Amino acid sequence: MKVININLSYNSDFVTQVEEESGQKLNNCYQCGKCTAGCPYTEEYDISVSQIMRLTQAGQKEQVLQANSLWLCATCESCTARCPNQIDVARIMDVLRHMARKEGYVGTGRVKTFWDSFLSSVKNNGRVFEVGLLVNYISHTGRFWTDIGLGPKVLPKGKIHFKPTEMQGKKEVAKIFMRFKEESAR
Amino acid sequence: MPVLTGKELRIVGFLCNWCSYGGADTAGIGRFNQPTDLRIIKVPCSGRIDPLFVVKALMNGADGVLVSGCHPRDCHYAEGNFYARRRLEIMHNFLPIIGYEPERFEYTWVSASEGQRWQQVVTSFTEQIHKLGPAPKILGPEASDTLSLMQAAL
Amino acid sequence: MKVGVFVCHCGSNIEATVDTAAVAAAAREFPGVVFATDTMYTCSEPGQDEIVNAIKEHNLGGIVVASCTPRMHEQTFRRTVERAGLNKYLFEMANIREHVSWIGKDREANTNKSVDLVRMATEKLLRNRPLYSKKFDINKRVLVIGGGVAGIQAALDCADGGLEVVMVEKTSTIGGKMAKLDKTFPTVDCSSCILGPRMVDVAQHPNITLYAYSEIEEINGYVGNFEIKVKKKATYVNWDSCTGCGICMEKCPSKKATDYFNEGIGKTTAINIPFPQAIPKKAKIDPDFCTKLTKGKCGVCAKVCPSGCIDYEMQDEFVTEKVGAIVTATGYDLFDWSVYGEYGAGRYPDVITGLQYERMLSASGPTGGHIKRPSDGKEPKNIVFIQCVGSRDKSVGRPYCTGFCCMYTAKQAILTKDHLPDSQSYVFYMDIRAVGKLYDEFTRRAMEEYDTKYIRGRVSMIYPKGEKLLVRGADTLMGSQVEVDADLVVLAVGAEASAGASELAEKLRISYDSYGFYMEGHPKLKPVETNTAGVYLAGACQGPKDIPSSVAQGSAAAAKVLGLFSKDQLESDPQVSIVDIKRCIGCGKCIQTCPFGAIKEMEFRGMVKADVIETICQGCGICTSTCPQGAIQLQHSTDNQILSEVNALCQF
Amino acid sequence: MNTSLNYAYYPGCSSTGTSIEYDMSSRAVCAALDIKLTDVPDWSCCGSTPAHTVDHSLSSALSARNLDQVASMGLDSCITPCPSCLANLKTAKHRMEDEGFRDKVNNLLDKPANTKIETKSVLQILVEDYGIENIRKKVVKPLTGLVVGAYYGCILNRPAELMQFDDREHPMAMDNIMEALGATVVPFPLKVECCGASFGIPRKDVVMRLSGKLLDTAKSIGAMALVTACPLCQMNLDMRQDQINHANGSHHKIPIFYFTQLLGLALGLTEKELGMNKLCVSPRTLLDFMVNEENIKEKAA
Repeated sequence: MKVININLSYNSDFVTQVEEESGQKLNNCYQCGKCTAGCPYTEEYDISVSQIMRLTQAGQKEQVLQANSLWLCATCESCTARCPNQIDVARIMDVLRHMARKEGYVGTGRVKTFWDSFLSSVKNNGRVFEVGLLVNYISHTGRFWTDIGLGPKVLPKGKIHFKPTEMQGKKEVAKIFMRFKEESAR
Repeated sequence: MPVLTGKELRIVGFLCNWCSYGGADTAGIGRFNQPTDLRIIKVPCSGRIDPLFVVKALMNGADGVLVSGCHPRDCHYAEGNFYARRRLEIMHNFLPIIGYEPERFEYTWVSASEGQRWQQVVTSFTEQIHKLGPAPKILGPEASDTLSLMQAAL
Repeated sequence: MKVGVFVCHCGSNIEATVDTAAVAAAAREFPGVVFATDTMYTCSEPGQDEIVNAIKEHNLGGIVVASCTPRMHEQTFRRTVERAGLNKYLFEMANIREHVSWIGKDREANTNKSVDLVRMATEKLLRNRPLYSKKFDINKRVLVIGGGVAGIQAALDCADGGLEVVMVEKTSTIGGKMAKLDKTFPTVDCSSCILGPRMVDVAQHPNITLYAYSEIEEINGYVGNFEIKVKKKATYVNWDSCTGCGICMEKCPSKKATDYFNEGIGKTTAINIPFPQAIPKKAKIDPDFCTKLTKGKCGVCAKVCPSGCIDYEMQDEFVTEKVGAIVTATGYDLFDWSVYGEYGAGRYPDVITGLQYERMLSASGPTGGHIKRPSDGKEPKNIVFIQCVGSRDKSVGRPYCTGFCCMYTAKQAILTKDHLPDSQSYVFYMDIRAVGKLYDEFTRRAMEEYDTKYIRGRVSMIYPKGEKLLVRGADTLMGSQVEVDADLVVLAVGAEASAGASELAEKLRISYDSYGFYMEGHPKLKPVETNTAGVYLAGACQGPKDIPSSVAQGSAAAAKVLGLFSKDQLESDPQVSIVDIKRCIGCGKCIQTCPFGAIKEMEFRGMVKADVIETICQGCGICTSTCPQGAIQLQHSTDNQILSEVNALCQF
Repeated sequence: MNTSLNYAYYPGCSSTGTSIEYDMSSRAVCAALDIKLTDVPDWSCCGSTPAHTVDHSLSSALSARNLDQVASMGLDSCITPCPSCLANLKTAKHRMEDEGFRDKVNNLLDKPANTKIETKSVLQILVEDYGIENIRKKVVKPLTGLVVGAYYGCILNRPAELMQFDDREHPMAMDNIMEALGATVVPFPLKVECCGASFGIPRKDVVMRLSGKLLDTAKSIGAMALVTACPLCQMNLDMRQDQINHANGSHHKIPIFYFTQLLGLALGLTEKELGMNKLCVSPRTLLDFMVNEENIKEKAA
């Protein structure tokens, strides 16, 4: 097991950045574990949310940003709702995810790819075009669509359209993404 | 020694011995940092505070006056803070007439246990006074007129 | 007046951020000051001697000490100047520690501020006059409010010390929370076995008058002479003749009354004696459930009562008691845990509080000492204890640690194994607070000998799963989420100030903190005193406490009262108002405003004048700021003295 | 209701596809209760979960555009059936009260957006503005014999400070509506547990586990059906119920209704209007059962 030198490995910039972007005070966490206790995704996590809080508190940047957990959090707010110290844990997870993205940690690739596909669908159509989203996702992950079985179930119900719904404002929406890209490029 | 020029303004505090004075002690024991402008005068009860003390303080060069007593219904002498409040309210309304911004005076409640609250009160009131800057000085005959006016009013 | 000034370093407490030598130097320039110096520890013996010598050497008429808050050492230094032959009111203090050196690090500003404070003190001192106390008689009876273990201890110690004691208890029996406990930690000895005899002593002690089912209506007066109005709530039973035979209870047809003593586990009868060992063992009727009182029908108890003491017409009654001191021992209440939706907020019958569990464990309890699930009466196998429910939790406004839950949970886990050898107990905890003689050893026993499974983490959710309750928590040491299938969940619910604590404090004129717990005189040196002379604290009303500490405080409070009463007369505080006859126009405004009725009219050469009754005046000075003539002045806080302080500060 | 209710309506993307029956039934129910809905003109995606996982300003920008569209209608509030849209629209409004953040977001938009728009869920306005007692009065076909559990999902009431609706741990809005419609409501212990949300595609296993647990619980308390108020929850529990059974070796056949569908049914609307035929787990037998029960009851009376 890795031995961590507490003072040398403490990344204070990281801690400050998380606190600023989340508006939360990390020292308010006393590690009671109630967030982990209530998190429906703990079973999927490689690092439990309370340990993510602890590692962040301790400024262990790499270990935190590498965590798959960041990509498996569904922002269900159980942690935030029940924290005895009123810390918005879900928001901290969000912020960590943003950082991971910027620093190029992909974590659980599939989830990120799905989210990207979702957003590109929004970018192209102004709204989510479910079939388009799926096609895009499958082509990016290159994996056989495990939901193929749903086809016969859903198709006849007229729930799935093969053309996106039209909207005029879709250029506006596309521009939002463009500007965001430029912004974050700076 | 005059107030550290530029750094401090003159702020006088009248504090009830039973609650707020203790609150200020509690803040000290807790090492809750505060601005240094305030000078505290201890009184046995906020009910002991004659509104003229406040007026005279301002006229003699105070830039702000802070009065702090016990929470309503928590007076060591049963009803002192109630009398204080009534009198000081009247005085407060008169301040503009004699040329002082009403914001130069504040009446608040702090109990002996509320060190942190005291820190907040002092800090925000000091900021408030620094925003206003030094108070206008009333000198000479004008001063005594003003005073007698207030005496009559209160 | 020749004034001497002493500026204290207080070690480095002041010196670190205040240039005390410079302050002393500046003081030497003040009018009246003939001697000024800085000293290491002014309150120490050498420090005090320095003052005494200076007074003699420079024949000083008054002393200013710039050091800590007067709440700390004003008395000390007043005694010092007295030793040197000065009147003790020819002394002033400047608080340059709590109000200066401890609240900022700017040495220049602090030094400058200290100089100002010393100037203020000096200017006031120059206007001080010698004051002399009057002696007044005291009433050597003591009122104890609350009949829990702390109150009982205080009452018995006072009574054994020869004092007359009046005890007022809100409920219909004394014993408090301790009477509800089955066993006590860390000795696991039977609670009622140790408390029971003490309760009986209270009942039988010739010096103790007990008002049970009574409350404090009004408190007037001051140390040595309080006047208490006690409200005896209507019991609908004549207690003088009630023998506590309990026949009324057997026969009462309305059996759905809330059983407060048993914490709502089970029900009781509308007319009831809370428990067999109750003191006094008298019946009372719960008017909300008695059909005679609600619907005018029934009257069974009146028929069966052998001593005919049922009185449906009974009204609340008021009695007045005169005492010289008051011990407040009003204890605590349990936090209302229903705010925890994730724990079911009371929707699940098999999630109960620790105190309810105690009643279940108790042989005299509603289940006869058998542990049963409230839902189906079955014996539980897996029992989960959850700690810190309403403790150390900002989100419910209870950030403080209750302090005794860790211990009673360990005790309950041990007792559970004794009652149900096949059972398994689990304890969800954050930290184990076991600071006390044999406490940690006790919690270790719960784990080592009784195989209680301690799990380090909070619980996030409890929900029913078939017949069981699924408890989902975390084990932060394993770093994982854990689940327990529980048959019964016991919440270690924290303590909060007892209901009505703040209202009582206002009657007593003592202060309380933001949670409603009473403020002691000094956190270290006056743990059972309050800032109101003659009013003392015992037990959990000052903050959550376990039994040993409550008992210790009960005795401590009693010792304080006995000390106070060791003299036949008390010295009045001479800081009282006096009237300048020449100036007084007899308008009577002061008489109207005085909260204590300490001012009366008197006749002086055919004119009406105000006159202060010195032993009644409490020195608030409301009269002084009311008087249009400035004729009535509160000594030691006169207009001149206060204005001199103002002028010392504000001079352009 | 004397005062007629009038709202801007934001359908949300899934209304055009997988949750079309939620949209249909919401519109039908509101019409039946004389609640006037006007679609937000040319609405776009709110950004949903993916956007705020990328960046808060991007997420808020996507929502802000829609809030601005509402403002352009001259209204100061709007409603949506979808909790995810609700959360995003509310969050955007809230966060944009901060000047710095607002500028950041406006920089991403064509023109600065007016975001002073209150968003509520269809459920909330039915309970708070229309009122359950008024709903009760409108019931013509009570849901006799139906034993139902109400499942709210994770974000309809959380975080409480933001959503300002119902209880965060133990919401009752749908329970109360169902009770008013004549159904027997069994308390559902996992009201606010997450169903797996948007992981259906990238991490199906997660949904299998979490939604599986919900279905098992529903069965254990004897619920014949569940009502939901969230497209994702409904999709995971309904569309994927077979997959779940397959993955967990269970044999559930629990119809998963949108609460608006059952509400519409009780108000006497047709199954077609309510898109009953669009549910994957067929409610047929259950619907017939209810009709039958009602007849028996009437005969008895």
